[in-house]
Amino acid sequence: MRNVIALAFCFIALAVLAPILAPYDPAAINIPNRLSAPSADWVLGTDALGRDILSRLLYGARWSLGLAFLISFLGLLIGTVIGLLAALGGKWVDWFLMRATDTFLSFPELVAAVVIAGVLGASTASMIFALTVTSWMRYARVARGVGLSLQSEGYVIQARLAGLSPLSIARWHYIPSLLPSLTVVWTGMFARAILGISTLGFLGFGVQPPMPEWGTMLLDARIHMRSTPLQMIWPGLAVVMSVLAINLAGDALRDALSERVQDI
Amino acid sequence: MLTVENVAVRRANTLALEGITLSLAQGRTLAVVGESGAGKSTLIGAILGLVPCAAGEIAWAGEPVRTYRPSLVMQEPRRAFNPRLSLRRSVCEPLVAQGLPRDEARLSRLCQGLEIQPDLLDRLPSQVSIGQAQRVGILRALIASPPLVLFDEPLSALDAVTQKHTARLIAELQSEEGFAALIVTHDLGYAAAYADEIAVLKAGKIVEGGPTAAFIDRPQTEYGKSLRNAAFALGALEQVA
Amino acid sequence: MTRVVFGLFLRACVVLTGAAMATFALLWHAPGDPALAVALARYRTVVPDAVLDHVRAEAGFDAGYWPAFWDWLGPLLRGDFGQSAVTGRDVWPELVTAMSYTAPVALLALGIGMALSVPLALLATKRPGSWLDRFAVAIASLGVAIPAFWLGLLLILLFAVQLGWLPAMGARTTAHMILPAVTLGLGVAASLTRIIRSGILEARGKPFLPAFLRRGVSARGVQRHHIAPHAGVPVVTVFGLELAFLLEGLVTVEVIFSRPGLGGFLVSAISARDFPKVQAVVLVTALIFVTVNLLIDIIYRALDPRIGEQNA
Amino acid sequence: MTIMVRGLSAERSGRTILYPTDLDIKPGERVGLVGASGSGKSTLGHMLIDTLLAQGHSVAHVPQSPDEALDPLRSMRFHWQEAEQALRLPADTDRRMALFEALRIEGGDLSKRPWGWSRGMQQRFVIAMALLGTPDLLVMDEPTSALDPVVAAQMMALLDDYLAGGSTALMLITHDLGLAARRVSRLMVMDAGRVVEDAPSERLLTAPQTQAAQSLCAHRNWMKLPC
Repeated sequence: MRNVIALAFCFIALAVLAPILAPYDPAAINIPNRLSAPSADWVLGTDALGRDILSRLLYGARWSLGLAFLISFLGLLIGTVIGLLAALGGKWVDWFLMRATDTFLSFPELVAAVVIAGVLGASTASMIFALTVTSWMRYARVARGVGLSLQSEGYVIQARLAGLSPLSIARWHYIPSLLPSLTVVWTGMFARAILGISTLGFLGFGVQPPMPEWGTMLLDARIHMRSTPLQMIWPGLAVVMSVLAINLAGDALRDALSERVQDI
Repeated sequence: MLTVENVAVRRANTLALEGITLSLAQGRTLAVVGESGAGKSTLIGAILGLVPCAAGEIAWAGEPVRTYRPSLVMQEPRRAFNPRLSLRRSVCEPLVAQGLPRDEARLSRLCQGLEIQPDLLDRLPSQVSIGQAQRVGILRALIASPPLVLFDEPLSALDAVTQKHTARLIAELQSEEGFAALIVTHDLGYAAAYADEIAVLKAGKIVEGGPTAAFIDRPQTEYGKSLRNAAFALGALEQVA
Repeated sequence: MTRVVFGLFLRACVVLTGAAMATFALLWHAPGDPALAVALARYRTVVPDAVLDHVRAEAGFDAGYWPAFWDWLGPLLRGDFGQSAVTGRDVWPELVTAMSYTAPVALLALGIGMALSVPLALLATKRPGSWLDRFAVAIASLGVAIPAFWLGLLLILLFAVQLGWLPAMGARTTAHMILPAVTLGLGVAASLTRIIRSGILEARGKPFLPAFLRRGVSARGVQRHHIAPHAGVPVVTVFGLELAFLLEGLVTVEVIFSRPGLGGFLVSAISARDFPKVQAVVLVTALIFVTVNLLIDIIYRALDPRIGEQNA
Repeated sequence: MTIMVRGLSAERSGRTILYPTDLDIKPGERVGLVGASGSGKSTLGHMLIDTLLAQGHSVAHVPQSPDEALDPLRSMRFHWQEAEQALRLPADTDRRMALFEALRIEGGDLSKRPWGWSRGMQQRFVIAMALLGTPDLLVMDEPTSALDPVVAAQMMALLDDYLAGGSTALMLITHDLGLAARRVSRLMVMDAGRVVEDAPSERLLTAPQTQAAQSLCAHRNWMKLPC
């Protein structure tokens, strides 16, 4: 548990400290040095335009992790509001919002994101929009489920009978019960967002060059796969390591929470 | 004075309750006895305003019951408390909600009456026994001095000895505080020992009702008789020569 | 049961209608003048305004939102997906061709996933916490973290470029199917292993199992007749997720293997802004996805009727 | 043959929840095991069953709730046939009907799954399965707590009639001395993981020795009524 969280924090630290750690400007083109193998000067080698891969990887963490955080957090906000409205808004609001959720789930999320980002035109903004509108549904389902079960929970009924205001009931009883399960969903969606950003980048619908983003780097590297295969390894490894760290942190969190629930 | 007149409650196209008429005066105890599925919990929900009535009137002193903030003691004591909050916080919730001052003297008097050690309130619900949790549940129900307290199977999660002990504590507090108690239970023994009146609920209707002694002595309906016989057969009531 | 199935069917119809509306709204609000894009793609040169107006009227772009929506929906309901905005050829036959390349790969991938995950999960749960179990969990965690396109590129690098055992690009022979199917199959196997494993562990904790052993039922009988069904029921529901995973993977995997399947078809249609093709892929995918999920819901309720009764 | 076990004990996470206990139960004897919640009664019941099964005795256990005895995905017929096969008994409709009639569940639809039956009927079905092999000992853990009083009283009466005169011994585990006192001839009182008192019912009810037994006796019913 500790190790996994430490690993996840390491990635975040690398992203934050990129300007200090990166040996070169990630956008500095150096044609004479293109496609050079790893060496003392260029630890991981250079790409087709002679840019330092290590520097691009470090700056790329800012894009991949930062945007994934933004996207999963926006999804969390939208989904929680929709889910709670469905749980508490009465039969028809619930029906409408849940059918809307089903509609968004009627399509594999990442494929929908590819279509939306592609149709709206390849740019970072349309990528953020596309990944956000396809990422709120799980939060909504979880929030609705917890909301509905809380409504018949003894302590919520007691609070209502005591005459506690709806705001206080939300503050003291709903939000503390929702947070753990939503956090677990959030870690999963954070990891999915990293995968989504790199997939869209790889297809050319995401972060646009010359910004260093892991998926876009893979797209560039793919062309020179036969001559310099190592170029292709690093960005992929970065994606896998960060997704793995976040997923494992999420698993550990879920186990810790379910143990606490069992204690109760 | 609680009056329930000709109340009906609809649940998924069938009547969960029909033609319910009851009355309960200040300081008195009414037991509603019946088996699971008879509509006991629905009746409590209707009185508390949690379940809408399809017909009939429910009032306390001629006004809606909700304005008097009746309180409820639940069957599962642990589930009645937020697992993340200390028992003290939950107990004081009615006072906070209704803007009442926290009367430490009253709190410690009630704690004494319910045999609750003061430090117990600083624990979480998961850190106390079920019997203790139920006594704290009763404490919360009484803290804001409501005129009416509803008990939904208050003893069925407890073991036989704790049941009798808790029932005695409730009765003692009732004579001090003077609240009206409506007890819903499947245990005719408990009703016989502590209620002034008994109403028998079966399939959403009251099939028999009246003073406790008269009912135990001579139930009028077949169902009433079978309830009474079962209480003897299971040792809840005992005949002595 | 009939009522439940009918209710689920109605719900699927509502969802599909919603999906159609969302698709139309997206394409309608797409930036740029769609007529200009179509004309540029079709004539490959700058065209006079008269031609643009013609294209606009032909595609129904000049009507308002709702008239255009109904004009769009009518032919779709009759199964007419219209013509490509670029080539002018019917979309439907091209779509069928694309699906004929995609379906075998998807099925093969699903087969590979099942063939790997079921034995691995069974071995892992023989002794929970053993090195084998930890190994299975680690492999599965790694598997779900690898983006399909990167795994595909690594496999190309190893088996096509370095070893030269398998062909990588195109779809001429059956051998061309192997690498893409393995790429997707490994991902399916990883997520299925996790789910089957936790399903078995959860089924083993059911509170009624000790009573069966005390009644004299053999451990084997309990395993087969009581643990297996309880572990199996949740796995059924997961196939919807696996289908989503496959479709998501296909988009990139078909691109890197240059397969003319549904995924490649979609990506090239988006890049060419050929909206009739895009909407055809989107709606057919939604139809398949919703139908499969409807079937899963029905099977799930047939296996464990308690769920149906609770919802009804 | 008298059932004898020696030195039953149990620990949970390093804490002793059952101290070494010896038990002798004569054929056809009715024993009540009574104690407050958490005194270790159910643990003793489980240990007793598992030990006797390991010794090759024919014993049966009826858990507190039918949810702990029946698989919700399997039909009642499947449960019954499985129980017959486990005891290596040939399928016998007459024997089944005799048991079902004795427990008044002959009207139950065997093709349904457990939740298609009422809880009272489920509980009696579990008892019928337990009686199938005419066991030397039947252990019932809080048999009435999941049932409504009328159904519970009926079930106990039917069981009494069925067991009368047979050689099957009964151990009734309950927190309710009032219930046990009416059904058993010998009472064992448990407190904090130990059997603190073991006496014929009459003697224990009139002259309880330990504090645990005294408390149980004092609270064994709600009211005493003159005949």
